[in-house]
Amino acid sequence: MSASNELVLKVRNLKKYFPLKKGQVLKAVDDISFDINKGEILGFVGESGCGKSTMSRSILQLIKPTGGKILHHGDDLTTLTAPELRKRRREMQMIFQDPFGSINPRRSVSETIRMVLAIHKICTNREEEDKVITNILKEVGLTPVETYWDKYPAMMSGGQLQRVSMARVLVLQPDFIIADEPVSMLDVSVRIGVLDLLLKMRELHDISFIYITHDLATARYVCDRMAIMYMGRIVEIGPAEEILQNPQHPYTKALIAAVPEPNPEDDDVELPLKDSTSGVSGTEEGGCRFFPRCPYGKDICEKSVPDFTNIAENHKAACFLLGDKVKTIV
Amino acid sequence: MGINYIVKKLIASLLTLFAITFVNFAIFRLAPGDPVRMMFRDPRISIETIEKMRVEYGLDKPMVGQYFSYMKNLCKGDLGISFWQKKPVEEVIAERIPRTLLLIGTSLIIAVILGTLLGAIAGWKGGSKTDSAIMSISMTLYSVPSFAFGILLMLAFAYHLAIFPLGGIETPASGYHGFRKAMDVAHHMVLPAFSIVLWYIGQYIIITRSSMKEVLSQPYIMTARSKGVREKKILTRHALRNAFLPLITITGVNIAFMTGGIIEAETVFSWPGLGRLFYDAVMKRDYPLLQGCFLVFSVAVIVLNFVVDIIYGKVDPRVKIGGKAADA
Amino acid sequence: MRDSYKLTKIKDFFAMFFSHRMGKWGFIIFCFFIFIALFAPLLRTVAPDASGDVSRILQSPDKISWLGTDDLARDIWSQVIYGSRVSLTIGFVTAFITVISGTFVGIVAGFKGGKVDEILMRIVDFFMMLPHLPLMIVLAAVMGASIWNIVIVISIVSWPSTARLVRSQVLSLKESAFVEAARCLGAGDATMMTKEILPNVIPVMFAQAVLMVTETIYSESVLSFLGLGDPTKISWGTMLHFCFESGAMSRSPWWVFPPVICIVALIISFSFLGTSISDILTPGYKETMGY
Amino acid sequence: MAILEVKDLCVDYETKKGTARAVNHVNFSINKGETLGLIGESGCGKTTTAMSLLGFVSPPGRITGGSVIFKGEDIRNYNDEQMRKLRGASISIVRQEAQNALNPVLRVGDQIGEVLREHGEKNNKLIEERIDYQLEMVGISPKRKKSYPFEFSGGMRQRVMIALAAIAEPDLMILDEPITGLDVIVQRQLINLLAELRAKMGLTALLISHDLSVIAEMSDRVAVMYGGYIAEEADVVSLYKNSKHPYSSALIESYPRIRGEKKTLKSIPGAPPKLLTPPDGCMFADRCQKAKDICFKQVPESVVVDGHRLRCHLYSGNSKGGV
Repeated sequence: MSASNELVLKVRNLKKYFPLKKGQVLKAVDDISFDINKGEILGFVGESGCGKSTMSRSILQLIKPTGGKILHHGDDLTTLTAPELRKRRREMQMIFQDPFGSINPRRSVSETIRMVLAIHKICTNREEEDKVITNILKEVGLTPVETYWDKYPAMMSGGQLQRVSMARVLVLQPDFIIADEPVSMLDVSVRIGVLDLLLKMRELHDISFIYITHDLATARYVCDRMAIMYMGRIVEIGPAEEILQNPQHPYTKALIAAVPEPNPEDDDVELPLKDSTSGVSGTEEGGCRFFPRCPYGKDICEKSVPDFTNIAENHKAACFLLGDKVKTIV
Repeated sequence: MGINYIVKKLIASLLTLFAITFVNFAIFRLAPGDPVRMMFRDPRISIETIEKMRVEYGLDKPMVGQYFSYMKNLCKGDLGISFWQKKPVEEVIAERIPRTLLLIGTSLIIAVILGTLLGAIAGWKGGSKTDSAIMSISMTLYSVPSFAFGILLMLAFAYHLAIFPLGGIETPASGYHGFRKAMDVAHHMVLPAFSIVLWYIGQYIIITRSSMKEVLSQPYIMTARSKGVREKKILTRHALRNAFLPLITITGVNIAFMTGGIIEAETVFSWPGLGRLFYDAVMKRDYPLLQGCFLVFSVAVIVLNFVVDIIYGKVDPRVKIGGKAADA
Repeated sequence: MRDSYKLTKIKDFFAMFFSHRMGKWGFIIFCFFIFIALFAPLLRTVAPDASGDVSRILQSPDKISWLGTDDLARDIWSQVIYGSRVSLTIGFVTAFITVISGTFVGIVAGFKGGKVDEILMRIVDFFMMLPHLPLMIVLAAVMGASIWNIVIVISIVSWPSTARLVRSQVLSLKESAFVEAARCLGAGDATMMTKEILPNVIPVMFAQAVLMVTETIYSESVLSFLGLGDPTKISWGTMLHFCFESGAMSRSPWWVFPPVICIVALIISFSFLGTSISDILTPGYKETMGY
Repeated sequence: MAILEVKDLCVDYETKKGTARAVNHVNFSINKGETLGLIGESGCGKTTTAMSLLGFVSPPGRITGGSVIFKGEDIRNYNDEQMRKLRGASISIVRQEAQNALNPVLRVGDQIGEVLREHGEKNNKLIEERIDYQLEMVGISPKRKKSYPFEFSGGMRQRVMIALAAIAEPDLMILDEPITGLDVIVQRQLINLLAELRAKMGLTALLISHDLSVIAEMSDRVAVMYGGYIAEEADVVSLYKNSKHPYSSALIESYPRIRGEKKTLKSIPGAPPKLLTPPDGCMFADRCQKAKDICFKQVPESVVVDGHRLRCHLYSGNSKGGV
């Protein structure tokens, strides 16, 4: 697609641990590394609690990561001072899941965007602000602009509000946006509209996106590459179509099998999983986190953490039972 | 319920207790004006006498030293000498405690039982005529200070109808013993108890009602209805139990607030308990006694709060088992 | 468009308020007392603290003294009229102080979290554990009786409940996505607290302020009744105190009833106002009432 | 034989700003052993429809017309006690997993058994056996009946809700978004579980969802709801392959899939209508690509075309008799 080779974000060994009772730690994000090129959309797919939201908040420094580096155009965000970070925020933005909650209910559409302009002192006078707001509302498809100018969130639909979120972020001209489940709370009929807007923004402004979702189908629709997350780790990463057509990790396979299809003639699906009810890992340390549910698990899976194995160009998965290794272990 | 839970609550209570002793010390010493001067407002008292008093009460020493000797005495159970009664404060107070307990215990039991019942009915019949009637009455009751109830009750039932005595705890010099004495005390207690009940019941109804309404809006009530559970059973089995839980906590929080009602009622009816003692101490500017009373009230509140926490832990399975919901 | 939206919301609020029976009655009684307090100099017959003719001590109501006189032959009617000024002033001033300070602490504690929150909340918990009336009595006794000391005393005891309430609101607001969004958009702490969080706790502050007025009027009357009121200002509580102490209570109901009725009526009016406002602010009320 | 027949059901919400018709002359029936899928977006009236079947329409909402005929009797005429006896025993419901759908202070087993107790079963031993059996059926070990709801995960709680709804072997089970909000794999497990129950118990169900794929996997017939009325109703295969109503077609074309070739998807412009100020004509007209003049003026009548019952002016010419 339109992804170039200019690196926008480089994440290395990102970790976020939360202390639990009795000295235990919850490794919400555990050793995650990836790159994003300019204009690229990378999807992170996983179930609730897999750490995808914690990861995105760590990247944007909304919470402080426990370890690792986040390089944005070569500068490590974890070492920036608070004022530096606030300036840098212009370039890295986020779109939230809940359209009704993420916009202050006490501000109208134009006030919402004006507030952002004020924070970063983007315009010098009100006329200029009005012009910027008008343009951005047109760009995100909230036309005629006069209709929406003075509307309050309570008077708008989820799809429209998500466009306002988009507009408020785009006035800052960021080069990279994290979209955290941007359509999961929207009605089916307006989802594609918002996703199309996302794609259009990428085309127009060469913005890179991290698209966080639990939904493989919408991820397929917008992503160039996708990463499958399981309990704080990436288990498989690669080009979106490649992952869907040729999944390698047992968890990816289970996830794909689980997705219901809008096709009444489909056969019933058996899940390739060992334990049907438990989603909680028994192996805390050392082993593959998917081991307790994996139908193909071997001794080694319980003892050590699998490294990534390259499957094809840009496609790799973290499992002992893949590629060359399969022969040596099995 | 884990031992951890109890220990944690106990430590918190002890810390509060310690802080209260400090406040109790500080209020009387850091306040504007000279404590001894304030105790003896009579201008005829000579400077020398005041100086003597100051030495006697250890007020000439530096603050830190005063605090340590105060704490030392406190640990020994020594609360100082009451100016007014010329007796050790702890003795004066000890004599009053059972009478206050009798009065407050009786009124509290009546108020809680009646209040819960009426509040539950109001909440259950939310929006109906019964509800608004109970609510209007309880709002009114809640708004009337306990002393105002006391005065009105006294005017009506003691002065004009003369059914009940004007005040005190027993008929003076009656020489009653045993059952007759008990009946006499009960007779004296009716009006003060009633004024506390009236005052407290309003609050309790309001709290119970809102707790009830909150519970009734929960999805599990809908689940029970869709199971075809009888309305009566939804009330008793599903709603009341859950409505009681916050009620227990709120009762705990309210204990600090409740001390007010006792002082007011005991003052109006001259019930010789802690509340009346507190009032007399204020009137007589008897600071050691005032300090002692305040400490006792504070300790009582802490102890009761601790008890309430323990009860809560026993009743709520979420605390009892101490588990965390399994992850999805 | 924008103004009409805000206007509709305000209109809805008032429509709900006046169709709420308690709200309506609370408002009527409240207006009545405000009227009396404002026009006290015009409504009185004599100066409230002017001792009258010795022959008119404990005079029952007649043509000269509409509500009779007290043991110093002072006119009860005039005292009652002026008493409303004391109650309302103390009520409003204290409510203002406690709500502002409580909100400040609540927002800082809730927003900053961590150590700051821990320390502030410990203090709040401690204050809430102290027995309220005894603390007020002790403070008033030590500080001496004056109207401003009463305001201070009641404020010391009352601010923590507002702080706690506001903090819990702030905690849930802090979790809300629009606050996180504001941080993401580059807003600093000050902006977030004043522009994002504060406007959303104003309704709670408003409801709490009404509640605080109720509690203050209540507390003032109790303190004054116990003889800790400002001796230079006649309030309903001090009237009852003198009545009780003089031993003339049984003989002069005209001295007892007016202040009792006024205290109760004023407190009820605020309780009603408070209940109706918090009812209206309860999520879902608007929908069930069909607005 | 139709277990349930809903005829011309109307539910109105009366607000100070006017009346909103949440359910607008809705007609459908469910035969024994059949699952009818009711699909629609938020606010289309699907949940209100379900709740009115159980007599749970609370003010300011009110059923203003139509009849609900359950096993030959119009239950709209039932009194409170008759309705209570119906609920849980004859018609049960599983709703969207909410944190508090189960009473937090009662043991899970007791909450399941309560259904039988409240409908007259006195034999404790029998009840316990039934609870064990039912728990096993939904894939939970009977040993866990002594647990409290907070000790279960979201998926497990939903299994308990299913056990609870099925224990009295009701004639009709309403599944209102039964798997929404749960994880993909848990969703799949529940879909499989419900399919199993259907096979074992011969379940008759009304399945409500906003998710095309869930409806596709689990129902026999589908009714598409939009703006309070049923836009199209047909056999599931026919509807997905051959939808006739422009709204159904647009919905299906906007749905992303993970299998097969990647296609460009079309979004539906605009937003659903406001029920307080409904348009004069067809509810979908201002979002419809094929709308004609008449669509903006007149509410379309129900017509039957090739086994599809629809409300659309595009087909009013070749109607084969309205319903």
